[in-house]
Amino acid sequence: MMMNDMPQAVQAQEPTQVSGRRIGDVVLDLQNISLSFGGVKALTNISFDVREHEIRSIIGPNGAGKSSMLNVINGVYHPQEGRILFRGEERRRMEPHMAAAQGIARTFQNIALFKGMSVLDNIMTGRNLKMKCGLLAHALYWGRAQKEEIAHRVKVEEVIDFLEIQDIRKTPVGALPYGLQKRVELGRALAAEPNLLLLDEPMAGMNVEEKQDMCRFILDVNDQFGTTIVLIEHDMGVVMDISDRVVVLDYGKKIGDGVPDEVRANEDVIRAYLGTSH
Amino acid sequence: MKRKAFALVAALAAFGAGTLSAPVAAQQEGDQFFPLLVYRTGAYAPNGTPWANGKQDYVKYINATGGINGVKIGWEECETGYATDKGVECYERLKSKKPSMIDPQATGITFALTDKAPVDKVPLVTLGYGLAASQDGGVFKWNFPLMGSYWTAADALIQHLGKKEGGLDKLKGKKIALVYHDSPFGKEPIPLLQKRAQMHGFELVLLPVTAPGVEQKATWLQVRQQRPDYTLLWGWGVMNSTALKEAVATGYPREKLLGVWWSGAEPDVKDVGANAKGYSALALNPHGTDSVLIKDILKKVHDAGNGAGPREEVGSVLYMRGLLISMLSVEAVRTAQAKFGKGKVMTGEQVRWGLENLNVDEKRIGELGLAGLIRPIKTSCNDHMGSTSVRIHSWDGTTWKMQPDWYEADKSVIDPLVKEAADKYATDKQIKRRDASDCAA
Amino acid sequence: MLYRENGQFKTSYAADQQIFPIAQDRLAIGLLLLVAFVVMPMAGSEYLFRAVLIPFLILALAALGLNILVGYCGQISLGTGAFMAVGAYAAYNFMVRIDGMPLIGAMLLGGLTATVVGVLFGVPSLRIKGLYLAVATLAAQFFTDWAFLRISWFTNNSTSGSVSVAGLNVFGLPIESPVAKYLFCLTVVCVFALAAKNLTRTATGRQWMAIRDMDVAAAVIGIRPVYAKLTAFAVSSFIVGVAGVLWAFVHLGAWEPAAFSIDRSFQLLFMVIIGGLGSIMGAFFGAAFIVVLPIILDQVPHLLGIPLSTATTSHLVHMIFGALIVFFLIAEPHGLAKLWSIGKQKLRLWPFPH
Amino acid sequence: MGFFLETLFGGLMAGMLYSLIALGFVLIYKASGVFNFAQGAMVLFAALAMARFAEWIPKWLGFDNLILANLLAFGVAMALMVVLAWVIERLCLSKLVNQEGITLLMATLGISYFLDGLGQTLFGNDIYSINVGMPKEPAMILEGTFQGGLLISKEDLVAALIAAGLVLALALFFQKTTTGRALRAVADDHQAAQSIGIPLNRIWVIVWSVAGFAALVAGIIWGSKLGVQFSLSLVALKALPVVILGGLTSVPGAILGGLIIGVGEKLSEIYLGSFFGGGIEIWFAYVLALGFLLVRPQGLFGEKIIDRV
Repeated sequence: MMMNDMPQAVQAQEPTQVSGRRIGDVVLDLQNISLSFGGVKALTNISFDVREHEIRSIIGPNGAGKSSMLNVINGVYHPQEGRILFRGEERRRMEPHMAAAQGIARTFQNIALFKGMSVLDNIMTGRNLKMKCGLLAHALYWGRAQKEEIAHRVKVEEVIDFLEIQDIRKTPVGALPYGLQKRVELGRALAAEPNLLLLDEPMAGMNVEEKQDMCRFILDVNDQFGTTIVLIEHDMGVVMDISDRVVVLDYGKKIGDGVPDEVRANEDVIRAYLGTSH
Repeated sequence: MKRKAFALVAALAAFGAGTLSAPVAAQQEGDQFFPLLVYRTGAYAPNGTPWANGKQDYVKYINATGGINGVKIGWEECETGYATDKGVECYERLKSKKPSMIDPQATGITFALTDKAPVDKVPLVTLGYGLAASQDGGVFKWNFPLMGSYWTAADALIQHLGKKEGGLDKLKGKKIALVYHDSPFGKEPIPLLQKRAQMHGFELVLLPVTAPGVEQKATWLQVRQQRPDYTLLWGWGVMNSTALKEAVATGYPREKLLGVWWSGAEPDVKDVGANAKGYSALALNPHGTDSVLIKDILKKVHDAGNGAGPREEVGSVLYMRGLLISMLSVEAVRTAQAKFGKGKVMTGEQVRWGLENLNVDEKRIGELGLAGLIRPIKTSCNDHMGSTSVRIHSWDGTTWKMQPDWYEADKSVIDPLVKEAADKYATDKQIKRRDASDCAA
Repeated sequence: MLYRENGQFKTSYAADQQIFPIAQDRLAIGLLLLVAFVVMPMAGSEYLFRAVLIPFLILALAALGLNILVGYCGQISLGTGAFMAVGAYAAYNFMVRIDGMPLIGAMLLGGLTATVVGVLFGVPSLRIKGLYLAVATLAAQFFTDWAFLRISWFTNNSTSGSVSVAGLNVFGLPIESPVAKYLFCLTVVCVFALAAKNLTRTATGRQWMAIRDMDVAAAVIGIRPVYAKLTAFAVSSFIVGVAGVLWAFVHLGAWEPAAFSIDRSFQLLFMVIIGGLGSIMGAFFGAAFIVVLPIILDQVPHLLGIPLSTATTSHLVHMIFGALIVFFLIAEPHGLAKLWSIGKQKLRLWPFPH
Repeated sequence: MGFFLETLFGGLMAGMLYSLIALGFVLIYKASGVFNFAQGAMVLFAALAMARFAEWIPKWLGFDNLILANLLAFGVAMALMVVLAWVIERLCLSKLVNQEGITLLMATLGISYFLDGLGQTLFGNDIYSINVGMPKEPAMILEGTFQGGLLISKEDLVAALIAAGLVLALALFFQKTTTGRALRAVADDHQAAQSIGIPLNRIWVIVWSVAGFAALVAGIIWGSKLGVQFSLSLVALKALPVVILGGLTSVPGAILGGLIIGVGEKLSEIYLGSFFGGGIEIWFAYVLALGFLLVRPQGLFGEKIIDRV
């Protein structure tokens, strides 16, 4: 992730050239967010927005507060200061499942799949919010409950086809290689049909081919479903390739924000990256 | 490792199939079968073991002296650990061998078996324990709480206190505490004590102790706070010795502490020793090795190397109680044989008749080798207890010293309570009271 | 060679979502049910029913309930005995206080009461995790032990605190003989096992498992931890409560709180873990292991003609039992059900190991 | 007032003993992440060994000296506990490394069954006594201040003092010695501890031996009070609310938790018990601990659990 190898990557492809896609209004507006754990500041006075249909990346060195930022967006952490506006409405303190109910899905830096379940079941959990049958119907598994299960299974199979993981659908996720687990996790998030998708380092630890596959899936999701994506990624080439706009964090502070070219030219960003690279 | 596990599971399964389909048959054809439910393990083992040994030794003694009119006794022990479900399992296991009767050796198991026994036609002998109401043979056809129940015990204790004070009326205004095992066993005496409290105007303080009873600090602090004139101890197993130790630690005079017959044996005081001096308890049965019977058992069973337990234990309080249970069961078989045919194996139903028509008079007691040590026992259709006679013995620091006075439960107090409880049971269970013709049969 | 799924193609999602997608499995379970419902009642001895099969079935049911909580939802409970007791005593009270209350009605109401109490004691699980929760559930155990001893209303003012029931019947059919009792328990167990299986293979079960495997991630995809945990407590306590009713009414007939002591709670937890966490079948394996093994071990010296005293046998049984538990935990921490599925997997490939 | 003080005092005495048993739990949990349900069985086993060897050794060697007999029996019993720790590590724990907490918990339950059986097979199942010369009669103090005086059980006092001394010694051992620090290192991170050259196996044997030592002392004190027999293994149940109240990983938590539970249950039994019909102390301790956990899920001094995603 040296800054000096980025220009080549950029020359290879223009970043905002994804076809048939219209960047819309601001859907998520974060204003002056500050978060601390027992006196240790994780985020300080951060503001940025996310527009509909765009791919918005958050970058920064380790410990910059990127994951904390995602955790704030979907309600895992509650910032001590600042306002969050989602679709123009100010959001009260909310729990993660409420964020999910509003159409926010995410993947995790360290894979957070349900290890004891199969690929199919993991992705089925993504449909949870859309399933309406109650406990008793499930216990009987007759009529409506069975129809519902099958209807959602159809949807999940679409996701499975999309991600090309048909042959592993009955495999317990714990037995899968890392790259596939990441893909299944993306599948689980996609199954929820989110309108805002938060991806926390979806390509970490992958080889080149796997990265290319993952890039393709992300772009396809954004393209085909119009899903807004907030992405944390270390691979600068990828970030600069696929992002519409980039936010740069360092030590919990925002040091840069803008389209990839702008960010690349930002003095603070260069300094921060040089300071931490080898 | 996995393969080993597989092999083990397979072996166990195969073995299991074998054992479950072919229950154990230890006794010989033509024996009168005595199932012996015992507990030699668990929290109550120290008390259960001598009891179990007594039961077993008497059976062996009878076999050594030619059986019951020539009929040998087959027996098999089954360990219950004082747990009800284990007890039920034992009962079911031994039931197929046509038991003569069964002594569950635990109040909880007795409750569980009370419903099953009439169906399977197995009499329950619960000497000195069990359901107090089951004295009423009109309702409890198959239960035999021989020689006493918790109500007769409580009654005898109150009579004893009255005697100490110089008359039952002197109990007025006194405070009597009951420190009891918090279980059906410990709660049974409460209705009788409440009735007596009402009659004589003493105050009854109830202090439950959570089973098994190793934690009694708070209980005895309360005793110290309330300063009762007398404290009745209704414990079993480790609860007894703990209670005595706490009484010592809180300085409660042991002379004012009186136990039921399940709280007055050697294991209860052994570990407290001289500190328990002055403590008294009911003595349902005699103890010691002086009787003709015990000398004979030592000779014919223990000297022959057949003793169930150590020789020193023979003659101890709980050993003797177990012995009496087997003895009365044997007497019931003998009684039944007199009616249904000498030298034959009696069925459960016939033994039940024998238990209901027991008549162990002074002469018979002499023949049994216990002359002067127990009172006559005579049961009938209505009275399945046969005797309520009981004495008191006191711990002098090294041994239990028997006191001379005999107490009998006051029929006018006990009988209405028994009748009421038995009737309630009959209503709950939709049982009809037996009529005269059923009694005669 | 016989155990193959080659050639069995699923043409619909419904077919793929069956409980037993493999034909041989369906045949096997059909045979098992046939044996259980038809052959056993004709061939079994009274001892087998009363001392082995009935307790096995009832405890398997309780273990099934516990497995939903521990195995599927990951919430450890050491208070299972308490919920059995609540079911039993509640059903008893419905029986004696409401005239003409049918057994099935009392059983379900007993289960519902256990549900309410279970949910109440499940509330701490929203804040406490793991071993802390396990020990906290002991509060339920000791509290109910005490309440059923001390509050005489629960025992219909029985002087001794022991209660009993008689004259059980279902739709006019008496449940008195061992065979009738066995068939009744078997039916109840089959119904609940099916319902539990259904729950665990649908959205509800997935929510439980998601909470178990990673609760934060589960919340992020929209699973409400409160709902998932409390439904697990509710369903689990309901089944456990019903098992309590059966244990008290059908197996014991008369009981006191000691029938549902802490030992029972441990025993059930053993069953679930030895049998296999998160497996319906595991509950049955576990119950078989824990109920039947001591009975067998007890009789071994007798069978072999070794003159061991009752006490020694009992101590040896304790030792062997404890050692076997450790052995199985080492050999297969995921329980007998896992061992079973490994075995099946091997059988599928047999005789070609690759 | 006098009675209140007596109750308070009684509670503190009992609490000190709970602390001692709780300490056994905490030590093992800290160093090996195992919630050791076998602690109660170890108390019974140790006490049985102590009681029986004190009886047998003078017989075998033909002398008659109570103190010597007790000392020798203590040595033999302790050696037995070390062997036990070694066997448990060898045959059980070393094979269960990296298993989940619940599996380890179950394994210790298995161990406890085994020990119950083994102890009673080897040593018998009657009531045995341990006589280490504890005073039995109570003492009255401050008779001038309170009417009837304050009753202090000398036996409890001695027991509590021994327990306090031991608790203190173990706390110091944990905080000050190299081995103690190594034990804590293991608790914090198994791999890190191994990488700086602490052999995990030996640590486990040591920590189980220390827990065995705590069990032996607890067994002697309780055994001398109650007599040695099966029920001793149940006293461990009394220590569970203490452990959750104090926090699974905290030595001071075990001490303070023990005192709080001891005092709490005695006071509740005496001052609240009568409203409920008595016998409430057993659940009161648990409910107290549970209520406390709802406010502070990690216990008094436990380490706070933060979810990381």
